[in-house]
Amino acid sequence: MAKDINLEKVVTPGQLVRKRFLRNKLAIVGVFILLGMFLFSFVGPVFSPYGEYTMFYFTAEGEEFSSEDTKGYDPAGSGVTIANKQFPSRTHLLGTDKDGRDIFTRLMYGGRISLTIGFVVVFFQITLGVTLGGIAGYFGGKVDNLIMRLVDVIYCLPTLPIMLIISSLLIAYSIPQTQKIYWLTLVMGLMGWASVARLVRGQILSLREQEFMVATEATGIHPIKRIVKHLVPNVMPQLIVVATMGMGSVILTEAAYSYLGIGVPFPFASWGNMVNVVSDTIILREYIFMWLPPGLCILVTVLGFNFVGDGLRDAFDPKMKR
Amino acid sequence: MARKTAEQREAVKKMREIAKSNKAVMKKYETEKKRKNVPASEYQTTMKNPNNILEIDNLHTYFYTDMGIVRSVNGVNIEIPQGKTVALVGESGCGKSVTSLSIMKLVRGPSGQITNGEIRYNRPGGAIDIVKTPIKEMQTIRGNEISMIFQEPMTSLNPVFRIGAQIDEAIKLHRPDVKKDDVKKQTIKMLELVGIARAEGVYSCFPHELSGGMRQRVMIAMSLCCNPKMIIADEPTTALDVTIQAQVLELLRDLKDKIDASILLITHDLGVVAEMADYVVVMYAGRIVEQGTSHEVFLNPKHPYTIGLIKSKPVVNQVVDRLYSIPGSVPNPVHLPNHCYFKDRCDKADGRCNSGIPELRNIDDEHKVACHLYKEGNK
Amino acid sequence: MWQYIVRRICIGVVVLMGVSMIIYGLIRTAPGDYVSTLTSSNPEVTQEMVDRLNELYGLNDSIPEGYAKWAAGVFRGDLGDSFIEQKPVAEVLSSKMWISFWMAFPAYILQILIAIPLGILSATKQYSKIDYAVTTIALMGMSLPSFFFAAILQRIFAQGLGWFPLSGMKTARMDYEGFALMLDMAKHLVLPVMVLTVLGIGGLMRYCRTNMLEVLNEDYIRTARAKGLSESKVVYKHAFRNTLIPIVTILGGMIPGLFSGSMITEGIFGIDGIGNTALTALRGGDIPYIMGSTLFMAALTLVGTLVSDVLYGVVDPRVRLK
Amino acid sequence: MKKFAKTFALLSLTAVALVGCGSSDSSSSTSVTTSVSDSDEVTTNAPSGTSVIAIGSLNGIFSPFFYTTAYDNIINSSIQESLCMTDREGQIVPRLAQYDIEEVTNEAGELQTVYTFTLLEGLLFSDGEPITADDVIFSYLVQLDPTYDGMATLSTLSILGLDEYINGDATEIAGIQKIDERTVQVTIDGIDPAAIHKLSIAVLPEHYYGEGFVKGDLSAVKAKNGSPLGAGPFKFESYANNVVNLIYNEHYFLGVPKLEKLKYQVTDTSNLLEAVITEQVDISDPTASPEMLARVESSGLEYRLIDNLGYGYIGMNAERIPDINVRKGLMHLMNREPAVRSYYGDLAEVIERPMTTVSWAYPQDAEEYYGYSTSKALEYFNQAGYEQIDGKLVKDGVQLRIEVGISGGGTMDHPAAPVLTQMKTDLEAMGGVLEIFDTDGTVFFEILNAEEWDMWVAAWGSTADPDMYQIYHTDGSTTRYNINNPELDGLIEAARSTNDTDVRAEYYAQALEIVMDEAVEMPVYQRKNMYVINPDYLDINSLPDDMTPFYTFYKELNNLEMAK
Repeated sequence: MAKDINLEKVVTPGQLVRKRFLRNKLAIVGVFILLGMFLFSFVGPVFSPYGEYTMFYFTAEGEEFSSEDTKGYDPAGSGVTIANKQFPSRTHLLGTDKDGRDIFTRLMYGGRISLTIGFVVVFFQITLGVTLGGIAGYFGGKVDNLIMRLVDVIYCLPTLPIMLIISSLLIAYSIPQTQKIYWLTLVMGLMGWASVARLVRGQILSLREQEFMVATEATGIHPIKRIVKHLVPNVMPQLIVVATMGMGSVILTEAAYSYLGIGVPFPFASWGNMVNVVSDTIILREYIFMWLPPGLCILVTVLGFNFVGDGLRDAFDPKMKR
Repeated sequence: MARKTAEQREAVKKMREIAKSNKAVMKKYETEKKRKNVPASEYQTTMKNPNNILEIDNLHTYFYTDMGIVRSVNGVNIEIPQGKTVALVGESGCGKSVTSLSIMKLVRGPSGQITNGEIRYNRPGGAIDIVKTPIKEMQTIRGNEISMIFQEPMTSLNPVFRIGAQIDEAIKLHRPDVKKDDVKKQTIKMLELVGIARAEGVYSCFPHELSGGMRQRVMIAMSLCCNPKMIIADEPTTALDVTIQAQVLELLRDLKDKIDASILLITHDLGVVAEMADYVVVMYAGRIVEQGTSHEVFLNPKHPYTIGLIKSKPVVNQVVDRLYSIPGSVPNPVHLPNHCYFKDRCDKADGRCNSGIPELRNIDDEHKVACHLYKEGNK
Repeated sequence: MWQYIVRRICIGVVVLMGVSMIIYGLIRTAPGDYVSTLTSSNPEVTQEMVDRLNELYGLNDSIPEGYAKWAAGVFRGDLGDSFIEQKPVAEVLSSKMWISFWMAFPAYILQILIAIPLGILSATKQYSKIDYAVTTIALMGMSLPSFFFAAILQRIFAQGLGWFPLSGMKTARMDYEGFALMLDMAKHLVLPVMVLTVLGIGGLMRYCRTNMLEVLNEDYIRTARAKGLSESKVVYKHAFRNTLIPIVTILGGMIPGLFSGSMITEGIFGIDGIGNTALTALRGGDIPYIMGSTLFMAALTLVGTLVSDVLYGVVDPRVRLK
Repeated sequence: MKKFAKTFALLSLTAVALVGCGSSDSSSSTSVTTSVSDSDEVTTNAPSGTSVIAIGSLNGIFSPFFYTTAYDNIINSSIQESLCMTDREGQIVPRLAQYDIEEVTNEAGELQTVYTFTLLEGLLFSDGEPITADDVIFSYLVQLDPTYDGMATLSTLSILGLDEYINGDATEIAGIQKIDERTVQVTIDGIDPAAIHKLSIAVLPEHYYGEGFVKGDLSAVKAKNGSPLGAGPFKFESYANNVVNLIYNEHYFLGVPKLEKLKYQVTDTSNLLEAVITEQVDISDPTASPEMLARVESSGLEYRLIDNLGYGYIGMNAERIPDINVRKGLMHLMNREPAVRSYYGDLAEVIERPMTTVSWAYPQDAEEYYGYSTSKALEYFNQAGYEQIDGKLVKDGVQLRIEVGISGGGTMDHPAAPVLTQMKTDLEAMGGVLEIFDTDGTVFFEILNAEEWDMWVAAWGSTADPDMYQIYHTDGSTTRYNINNPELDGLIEAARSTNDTDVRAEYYAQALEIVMDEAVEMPVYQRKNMYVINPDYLDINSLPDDMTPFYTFYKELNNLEMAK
């Protein structure tokens, strides 16, 4: 009976959450999807023989060479063509795109950017939301009023128009294209913190009303400590769920931005700007390998985030006993 | 620190095992429940004593949780004679409520399952075993022949329906004899019966507009509206303040006489027991430790736990320094020891107490105790 | 109640001022104003003409000045004239918003009809195969970029099967009138409505499922069962009525949004609604229209939250608004 | 039918003449006559059928005065008729009016040009009212109004008395005179070969548009923007649900159109081809690519290819990249051939001089000026003082950094994409930086106008006249290259002051050499436009033969006919 340890004493709440989480099969599928995508996007490029925007040419004799390694051929030689829209082959696992770049490689780099954007945007949103929501809820009164009006304003700003305008501002100020992504994420973060702030503020307000808070103040313990102590377990689960699902939706948003031409800029890849070739009816019809893989990547990854988010919510909620 | 992680690793492993076995068990029971067209012969049975309205025989209700199997009800035998009140007493978490829910077959699946035993119900058309009765059949019994009053009046009424509608619903469902147009009249009659003064007004109220006591009265009216043969009252007064408590109990007793029903009264309040019950059953950690007529059990408590319970009840006009409380707490329901569950808290424990779990023994015609200190027939 | 609404409207006006200031400021700082769009591709245009046009369109005003003029107009009930369409903005908005509405409304109804039953189904069968299947399919709908899904629908149903028109609002060749015209326009709306529906189902279904699960754990559900009600009555009457409270609330809040159009979907299907026009305006620097339409969209968001809050008070007997 | 055939024959004869001996038109006075025969022959077939043409997004401003987009103007041209029009070669030929150009010297000894327009007899607007000289003058006055804010550039002409009219109190313009009911005379200072193009405006009915029109108030004219009326082959019915509905004009001066109804369906660019295949429209103009041609053929559709009036180029701002050697180095990094070949196939060709090959002034024998060569590029960079230090191309401690703007809509669907990709790769390999800013047209052009691109990728849409004053001349309004080369200025001015095509062609050839040598503009491609036609609906023979960019089926809408 040595094995008969008292589980209730040993098992942490975290483990319980995990237990409940693991019971949800979709959530597990989601975890594997995300793990796979992360490996693919962040580790994959290390093993890739091509660069993100390496372009391929054919000589008149059909020999292939690339923009980075001309193998002694002249890219301007007679009969040289760009090796674009090639069907999948051993050298190009998913073929090449309309500008003669390797789709498989770009898929990995694109995933890197799409996933990174997801994380960074959500990080901004949560940080801003928690800070401002916390301040509003804690201080109340005028500060609260001010911040909540700001939240209302942000909430009412139509996102796409703002992004279109800001994107042209970035161009006007000659923000280098490599940095554009960060600005993009910053703005997306700025546009998205309102709901997080509302959540945090609401929690703090309801905490303040609870009796134990009155008791705390009576005993002279600094209320901020108490708030933090009670806030974390109350809000954390919701924040984690919001964050997880948020990452999925950011990927979709980036895709929409790419479609409107304000996403990740040329020549860099993102799943969004790779998939928007579907608007070319010829490509849609004849070159399935050009749009289906990025489309699937988006679908599967966003689905993964949603599965995990759903699973987390069910796991965190103690009422979901079953 | 290292030890702890090793322990935790062990725990994780164990939880995985538990989850695996739970899954298999739960699946088995759930498929059993889902069976359709169960022939009546399967759940028909005969009563041991035809004067009993209900006989609970060796009932086991387990909860398959992540931490292991919680043996909430672990071999309980209770007989409820026709027209009598039986009180089920014990600390919280000892399995009283689960026993009552088992009678209604309302234990929340798939984790909660009745794993063994019989609950024989003396139905006018022939006795049945509730454990084997399909849910479909149970639906004609619930609220009709056996009804239940829950302990949380604040949350047990549906907030979006008016009071009247919620009672009407039960009447319409179980009493085809009441004409459609008379349902409302009947409901108002029931509301008046439970002592609600402006029954017409309450009829069209929403639950949140009523006080706790009123809501509990509504709950009682709802459970009585179909003239049940048996009422299960699960701590009907716990959530109420003292003056209301007395009223509600009074009401319950009057009503019982009026419609000649049996009551299974679940409570941890011994005062209530003394006032209401004909028989008392004392539960501890899922098992019965003492049972008998309320007279016997109160005047002549045998089990140290019962003695402790009685001692811990404040008595009017008696000066004590400090109210007695039983030391320690109920053992972990997952890891029940293989000796008397009460041993660790018992001030009379000795060497005999380690020798297995004590059986429930007759020490009198009307009095049973499960304790190593007592022998059969021995006072 | 009325007091509450009036107070909310007052706050709303303040919020709208904030929104319009931000947008006006951004628009005027961003490159791509109307006059330069108009003149840049025409080498014959002289600087004098450009100056004259700038003066005419109020682009020589400073930003605060320009905003003040605009705001003064709004308070007089005049949103100005659209540069591009050369018509009063209010007139353009009021005609296009119905187009957007008739595209969004069927989708809204379909979403309700599909998502709510699915949500209930998967809640009552939590963690079953049905639950997994329903959740996955519903979430897949919201895990695809809208333009991607739209392109695939066009490929299958318009190009491939030829069941529905590719885009547009009516069959130009035919001079349908009355009922035939309505039928023809309805046929053109099938694909866009499909896109909007599928995109929206996931969220609503999930919302419905979570709420249903929560309600199913309530005490009064046990009471209902103890009454002897059949399982379907318990679920569809007692549980569902309670689930409806939050659902009706958000559904009500969505109604104003039906007028705000969707930029991407409208563009793809050649539907001349609010979103599409707003996109054109943004691209063309049509300041009055951008201001008008963003103000309109922001106001719709505000009205949406107000409607949902008021509805909450109406639907849930426990809530009284103050 | 016969009526038209006669006119058409005459027109094409003229055109042939122009092609055959290009200089025959070079006399200072041109007079071409066309007459509408008064033949009593009635067209045998009543107008029938409805055809649908795809069109881009419309703003709904259907007025030749105030339209802002080319698409709106297509609608205008279906409803309105002009005094003159361009023929297949881009030369002005009579339409509603015969014209006569005369160079005169006034009392003060200044050179002036007098344009006389004489309306054909019996012309009617689509509402049956006659077209008179008053309508022509009214149409001029609207465009010359002090408050006029449309796109027409008529006011840039130095018409006599114009300044007094726009900036003073004059109630009429001295240089615009009504000679009789059908004749209008316009006098301008000096010689301007492009003036005739600007003067051949659409004639709008004063009785409809002019109601309430006074100098300085165009609101009454603008009020009619949504409900145009003119003398074109079709009458405006309505614009709703993204469809423009037109109906035949029984008074059309070239005979009653064959189609009863003509519709324009607004269609998204990406759907242009599929719209024809799915029979939503009968004609559309998708961006031509070899794959698209294949699909057109396999779908049993007809197509027509027409040279695009304009060309694609990569430009550089000599003020932002002041060192000509850097510019030349960059020129040598542009590998155009494979990019154009892979994007357009046979539907475009690489051009060697910055001018559309459609123009008569394009030097057909021009050869490649800057070939792709990384070594030559590096040589030029070195000459400019750039050295490779630590893998960076540096001069005075500053790395070579070029910002290139391109209006690929942010999605970089652009033939120059591979050129820029290769250039970026090469520059990075040398240690320089190429920042590519891909944005939509509005933003792109605004920044271009502010001259804030170092380098940019764009296309020039050309006018019929090859005049390059505004583009390359130091004082040009749209000179973004900042060449400031007096020799070039001289050549451009010289070419402007003569109407002799041969002489002008020679001047332009020399000018283009200078432009190339300045390394400010790399010509990239001359492409073809494609019209896809569904022959099941539209009689393919009813489209004009050998369409050119100057002369498409839009000029013969009245001839369009449904397939039998």
